[in-house]
Amino acid sequence: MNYDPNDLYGVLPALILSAGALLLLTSEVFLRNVKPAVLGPAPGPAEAAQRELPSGADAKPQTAPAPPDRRYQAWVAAAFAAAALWAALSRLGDPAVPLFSGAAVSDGFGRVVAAVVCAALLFSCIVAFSYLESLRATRGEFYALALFSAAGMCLLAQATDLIVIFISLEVMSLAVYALCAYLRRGKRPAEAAFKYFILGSFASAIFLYGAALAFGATGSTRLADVAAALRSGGPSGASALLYAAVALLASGFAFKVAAVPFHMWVPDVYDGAPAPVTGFMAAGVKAAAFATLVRILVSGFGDASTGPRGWRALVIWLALLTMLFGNLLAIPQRSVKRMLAYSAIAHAGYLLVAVASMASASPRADATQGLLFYLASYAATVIGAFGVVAIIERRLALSGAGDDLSSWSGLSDRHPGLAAAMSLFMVSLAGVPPTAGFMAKLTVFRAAIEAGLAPLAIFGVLTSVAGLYYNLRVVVYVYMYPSAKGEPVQGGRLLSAGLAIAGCALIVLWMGIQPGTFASLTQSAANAFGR
Amino acid sequence: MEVTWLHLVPLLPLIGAAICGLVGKWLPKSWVYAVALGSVLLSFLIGLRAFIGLGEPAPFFHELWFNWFSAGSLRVDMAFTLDRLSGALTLVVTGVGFLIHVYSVGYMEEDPGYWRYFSYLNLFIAAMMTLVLGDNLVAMFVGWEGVGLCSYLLIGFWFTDEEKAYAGRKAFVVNRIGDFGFLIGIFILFNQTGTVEIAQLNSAVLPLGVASMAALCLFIGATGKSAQLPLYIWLPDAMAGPTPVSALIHAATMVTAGVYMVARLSHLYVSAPGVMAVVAVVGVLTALWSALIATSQNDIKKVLAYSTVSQLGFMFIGVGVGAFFAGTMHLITHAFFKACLFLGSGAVIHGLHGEQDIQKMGGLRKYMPSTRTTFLVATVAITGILPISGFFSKDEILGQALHTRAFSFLTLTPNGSAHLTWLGPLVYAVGSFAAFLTSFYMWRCYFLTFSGEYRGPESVHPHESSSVMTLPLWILAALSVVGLVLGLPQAWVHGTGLQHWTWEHFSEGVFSRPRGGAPEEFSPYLGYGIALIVGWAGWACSYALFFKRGLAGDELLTARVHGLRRALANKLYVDELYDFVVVRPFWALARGLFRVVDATLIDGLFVNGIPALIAWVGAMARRFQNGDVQRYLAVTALGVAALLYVFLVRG
Amino acid sequence: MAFIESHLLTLVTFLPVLGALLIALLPRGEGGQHKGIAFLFSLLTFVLSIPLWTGFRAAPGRYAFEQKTEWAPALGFSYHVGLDGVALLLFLLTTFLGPIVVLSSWKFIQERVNVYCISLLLLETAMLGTLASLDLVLFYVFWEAMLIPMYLLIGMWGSDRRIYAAVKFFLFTFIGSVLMLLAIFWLWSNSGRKSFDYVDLLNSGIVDGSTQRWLFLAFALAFAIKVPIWPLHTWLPDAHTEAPAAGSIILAGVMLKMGTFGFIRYAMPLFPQASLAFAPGIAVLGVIGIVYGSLMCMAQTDLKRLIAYSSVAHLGFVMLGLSALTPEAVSGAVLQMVNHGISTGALFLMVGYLYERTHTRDLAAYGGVAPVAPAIAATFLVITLSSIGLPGTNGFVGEFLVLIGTFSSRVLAGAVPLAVIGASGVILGAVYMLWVYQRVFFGPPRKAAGHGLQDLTVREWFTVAPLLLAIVVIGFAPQPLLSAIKEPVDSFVQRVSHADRAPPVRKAEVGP
Amino acid sequence: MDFFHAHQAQHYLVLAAMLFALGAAGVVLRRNAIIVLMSIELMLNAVNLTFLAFSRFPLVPNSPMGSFLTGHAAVFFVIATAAAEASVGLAIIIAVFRSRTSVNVDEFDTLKL
Repeated sequence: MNYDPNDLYGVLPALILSAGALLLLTSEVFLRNVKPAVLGPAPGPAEAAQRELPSGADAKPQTAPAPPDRRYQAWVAAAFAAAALWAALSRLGDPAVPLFSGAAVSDGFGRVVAAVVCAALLFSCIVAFSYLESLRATRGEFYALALFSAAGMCLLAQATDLIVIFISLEVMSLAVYALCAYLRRGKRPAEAAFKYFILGSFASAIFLYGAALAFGATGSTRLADVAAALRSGGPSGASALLYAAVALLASGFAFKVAAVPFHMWVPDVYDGAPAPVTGFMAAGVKAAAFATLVRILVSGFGDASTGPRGWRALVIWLALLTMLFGNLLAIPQRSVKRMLAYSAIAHAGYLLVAVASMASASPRADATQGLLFYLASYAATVIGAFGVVAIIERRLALSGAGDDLSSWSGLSDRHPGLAAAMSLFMVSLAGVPPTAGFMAKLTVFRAAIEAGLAPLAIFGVLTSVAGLYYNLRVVVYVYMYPSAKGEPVQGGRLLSAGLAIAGCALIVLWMGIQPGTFASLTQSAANAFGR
Repeated sequence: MEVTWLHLVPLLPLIGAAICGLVGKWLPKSWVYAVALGSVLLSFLIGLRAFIGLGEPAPFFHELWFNWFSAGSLRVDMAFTLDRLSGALTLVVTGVGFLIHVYSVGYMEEDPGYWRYFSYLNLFIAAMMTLVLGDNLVAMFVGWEGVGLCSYLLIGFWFTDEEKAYAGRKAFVVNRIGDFGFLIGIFILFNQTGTVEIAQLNSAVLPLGVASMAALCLFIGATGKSAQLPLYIWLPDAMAGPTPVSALIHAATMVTAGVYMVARLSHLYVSAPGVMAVVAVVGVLTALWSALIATSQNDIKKVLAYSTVSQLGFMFIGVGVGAFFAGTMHLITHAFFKACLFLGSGAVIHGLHGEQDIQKMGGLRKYMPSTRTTFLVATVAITGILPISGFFSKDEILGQALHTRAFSFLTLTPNGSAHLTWLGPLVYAVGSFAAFLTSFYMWRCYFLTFSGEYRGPESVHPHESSSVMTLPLWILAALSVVGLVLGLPQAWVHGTGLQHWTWEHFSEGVFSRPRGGAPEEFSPYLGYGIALIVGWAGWACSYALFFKRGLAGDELLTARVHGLRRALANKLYVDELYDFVVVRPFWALARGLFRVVDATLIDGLFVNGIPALIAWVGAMARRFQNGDVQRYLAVTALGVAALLYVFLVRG
Repeated sequence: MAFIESHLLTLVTFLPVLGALLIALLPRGEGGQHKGIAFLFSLLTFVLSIPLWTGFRAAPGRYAFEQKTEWAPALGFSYHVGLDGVALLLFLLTTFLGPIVVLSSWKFIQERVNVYCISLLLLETAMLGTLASLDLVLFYVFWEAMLIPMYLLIGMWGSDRRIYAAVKFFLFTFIGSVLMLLAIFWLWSNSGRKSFDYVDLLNSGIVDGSTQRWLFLAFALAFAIKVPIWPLHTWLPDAHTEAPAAGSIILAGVMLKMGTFGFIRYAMPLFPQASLAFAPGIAVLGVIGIVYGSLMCMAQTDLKRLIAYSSVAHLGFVMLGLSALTPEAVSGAVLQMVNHGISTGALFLMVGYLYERTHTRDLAAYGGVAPVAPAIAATFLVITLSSIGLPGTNGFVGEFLVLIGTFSSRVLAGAVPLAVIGASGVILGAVYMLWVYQRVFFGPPRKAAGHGLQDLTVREWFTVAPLLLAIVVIGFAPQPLLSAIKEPVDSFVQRVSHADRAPPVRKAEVGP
Repeated sequence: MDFFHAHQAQHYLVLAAMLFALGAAGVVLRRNAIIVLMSIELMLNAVNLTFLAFSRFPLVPNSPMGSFLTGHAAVFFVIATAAAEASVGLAIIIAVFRSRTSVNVDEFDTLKL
């Protein structure tokens, strides 16, 4: 195991993000009158003030001493995210280079995913800023945690060694668990975090067991070696072990990508977590998890894709179940946040269609492109959507009824801009042109047809009709119902979030009208798994 | 061929209609009159000029105005042909039309909607001329439907009265049923010959089956337009319109379009002798049927309406038995005297301030002498008690029917036995009876209206109409007298200058001869004798009943044949029958289909049912997500187990 | 100038978007200005589209004003637009109706004017693009982009059950089109050259018979719902009834024609054998549409609903004509598309004006309108006549050509009975249209007209007059239109009606 | 030789599998959040055992260089991450406890449906 310092350039985005996180943490030290509270119960004056606040009365002037001004943290985090984004984009076209003697790789695929993650982080930071500010909930660590998790995601997208995958997975997950529990008001955030934590660690334990079995079968944790072992049959027991391994590994990440039946945590966690965090999770975690799933399945077990024990059939079944139940369960939801959670499951189903079409070699490039396009467009859409949800929700913060459909009615009168943006996101989620969502659907299902998965594709588009239904319902409330009692949110807090939402909206439109630009960016990535 | 401006004949009235309809409301009255009358007069003169130009060098004029539309192999032109038939018709339509325009100036003077009225009237002339002059079936169809539209508009002229509006609609819809047949006929002919031009069709050789189908379909159109059984029901109601309209459209011109069409397509019909038999039978039945009803009507216009239907029946007898010239001749003479009769009745109604019930009339000869005289002349003409126009034309038809050979080779049975030679005489017999009835009810109408004492309310003071209305009456009366020239038998006028004026000689070569050939020369005297007897018998009966007794005669008649009379007075309940058998079930069907198929089946079961089902399933499945972490964990574990199973055991 | 020449089509297509952007930039309150801009731009669009008519040269196998540029090479589709005669007519119909629509709702729409105008303009661009595009993805994008503004129009400014109608409309049409999308992908991946370009796909003899049928069905479903063909029509009455007048006009005037246009442009030429095989079925459905639609009209008590069902009947004629596969019938069908756009659009316009005055669509409330509002009565009469296909109005030529062409079709099985039953629609049309006309305008004044109502205003005259003019002009001189569509119609008939004798086509690699 | 190794590996593997299953069962069945947390640790340790077994008795002949170390390294990584996981988990449990004075898992059902 020889170590080459140049390899660090390969993981530059992750490095930048971690550096930013550390910087933010250390900066906490220099802030006055606050006890270093790392997630522990630290009733500083700020929180004392918070606990007095009845939920939703953030307009009331504060009596307690004001917390130190932490607004800089948002911008620092945003700056680092931007830097990481630049780092990921700058080397987009470069050829793939193995890092750390094959423990990771720096290829187009990883870079695109990293870029998506960094962009998601960037926008989420801006959304979160106004959200936390208006809830007076800005304590330290938030942005640091976000940066850490993003770093984990970037590594995850690059890792080609099961151990590395596991570690980056944990880096990502632990930070996200903490973020879920970040708001300490009401029962919901903590409960969400708890559920996420228990289920998440359960899943990663399962993944790890799979990794161990793979190691046993091949004597190595490198995906490349696994692939080699598969190709050369290996000893008698090995193949059985390998298949057990792929089952466990797959279920580990099926959990992370929220594929039915590993989806149960999603609605509760997305619902309970603060909206900006949910958006970040939906965008970033999904992207990283899918990237890893694809790496494991394709570059690790690529030769075990088809055939009786092939994972293609498995993925197809997962996709069917996920699309079906995701959409089915989203229909009766009245809380927009929860509806978006279920629709996130449904979209995982569509992404699984892309994964399934990557099984056979011929359409693999198109399928990869479809996957990346879908991830990017979904990230932009969902962050924007949760950004709007955050604005609506934060008035009646976390009381639970914050985003019931009824509180959306007549939004177009109070906030025409928000209403238009939200409708755009909903339309994009439903996959109607001229939005990113449509082009994403196009790339994915085209790949499926090319891979000869016509029935799967037909099923997919039919379920997407249901998706249209519940997404349109939001538009109905926003535009077609008379205005509700709620008075507008004050403008000052809106501004930065508005910026992020507008940015997302622009990206959604841009990817819908000029999909070629992004697609050509991902050209190099598309061939990551070619031969 | 010299320039003939034929297209101006329909175009001018069309322009007139446009002017009157669009700006007439704001124009001074006199201008509207000038435009409306002037345009018709001009087209009459143009028609006249062309008509005079007809001769040996130019048996007909043809003018291509413009190519209306053409697609694939179909080419439809706006082109006009004026030969002796259409030329004569042109003169009749524009001439009588002009007279009626003049008359209308007086008749409609109080009506605020006069500009509308004249616009419609002009439009009608335009459409009618398109029908007459059009050289292809489609152009003909344009006129055919155009006149239908005008009759719809004019019947419902006083549309605030629901009844009148309904009558107009009824007329249009019933006509549409006929037009449907007309269309199918066109399709068949086009499908067979690839053309719709009458000239080419008349030279085309058609298989019997095709010819029969086409002829039959076209004849359905004719029954609609010319109010024959079973589609005659709209014409009596059409009397809801202003009386001059009834005179022009529903007596003189439009309703004869069917006869004209059959005559125009004589070639087609002679190549389908079976259909000709149908035509003749329908004609005679209609003649009898409506004559019967006419005997018991008390509305003077209704009487005239049924008489019109019956006279149209006579015309169809004529064309049906292959004597196209006879049918068309009766068409022309009928135009004169029936117009005269209607205008006369109009004058009466006008003079009685809208009273139409002959029971409330009587003794009007004192009050309105010229109306009475002209009405008398026309009555004589239609009943044929004296040899003037109606006598000759009608008798020509009956005589031809008696001697026709058009059916002599037709059989009902597949084996050649039982030839239909008896059909002609039968038609003759029934037709003569219809003629007797005609004479009877027309005289009844005349006596009850003009002779005896005035039975109307004191408040109404009958008065003669202004000269602008009586003048056309006189002209039409004169025409119905001199019209006899058309019908003079060849034997009488042979070699004299009059010969060229007789219609039979004039229309030589316009019509095709029936397959059986024309009947051999027969002497008309027997027929004339019988006709005179029949006519006088009818006169005698109604003289005895109505001149002597007045209304009492009516009651006497009712007393004798009570049930029949009531049935006849109620038009033999045909409207009720149709309403019960056709109309109501149809609307019921529509509503039923809507409720069952559209609302319940498609929308209820599928369109709304399936989403509801899906939503329900979703709501049920949702219950499983009960918030208990360990259930989630269990499900996840089960998922892992399933995957392991798939990969290890099953695989 | 040359640039304008070569980009004219694109320019016209996207001009409304420009207007929409402008409106979006203006402050909210300025209703008048928004309407003004919307009207200005739609009018400008129409004016600019006139050169398309004057400069149109029909050439076999080529498209006028064709323009092809890169759009997303990485994804394999390009920006390819062009017009043939059929598309040209509908294109002009759309631009022609544009200003009328804006003007028609000037008074009726008072709140959220900006959204309204933006929707209208975007909708116009979407429709124009659908007609102009020659790349299947481009077509599909425009095709579905039509839905959203229409959805908003119905849902925001409609009447009581507007939301139900709007969602129904959106879902119904969406279900159809998603399957078409998959079929498009199938073509892409199996047409050999991995191309979405219509011309390429047309020229590459596509797939074997059985596959053709599946693909045809996928396309046909999308279009059939839009037409709509019985029994997929039930979204139409609701959408029409609930939509504001402008929405109904666009819906009837143009959007339904997108379905029939799809058949003549895509579904049938792309899969000639399948369409030849399915032609009798389509024809039967068309005839059912004629008769059934007319019967439905007779069962209605709601004015707009009735006219909506009459659209079903009229488009039945179009489908019958398309499936007859004779030049006469197909030209008639295309002409009928235009006619229906004009006359039914005009009908909805007039009904909209009546509704603005009386605020009721219930037939029972109407009656005796003619004496109090003669101008409305007169215009309505002319439109009614055109709708029942009276000679001299535009309606006649189309119906006549369709029927005579169908009757004399050698390709279509059972053409004669179909044509005869279809022709009965001529009677039924008269029955229900004259019935409703009498119900509304004749007789003594009833509730709606009780206190009299205002006759056509000058603005309303400006919207009605062009339509009346079009009705009469096309009625008397349809030939220019027919000559414009001659070439595409002939090649269409050639391609489809001779499909069974076509050279054996390449077998597709993979089965569905 | 290989067979012998494999044979010896068997015991460890089976034991590890049982441990893992026990841990999973604990996670699914026990009501107390703390015990659930400990069960997860148990699962991780089962994995560690597996790693060690495989690296001590390689199943594969001519296994790649350093597979021996890989196993051990993996175990160390896992132990470290397990510690981090435990700390975060405890913190979250405490947070939950503060909001509803109980660590009984099946009472946490505010979020559902």
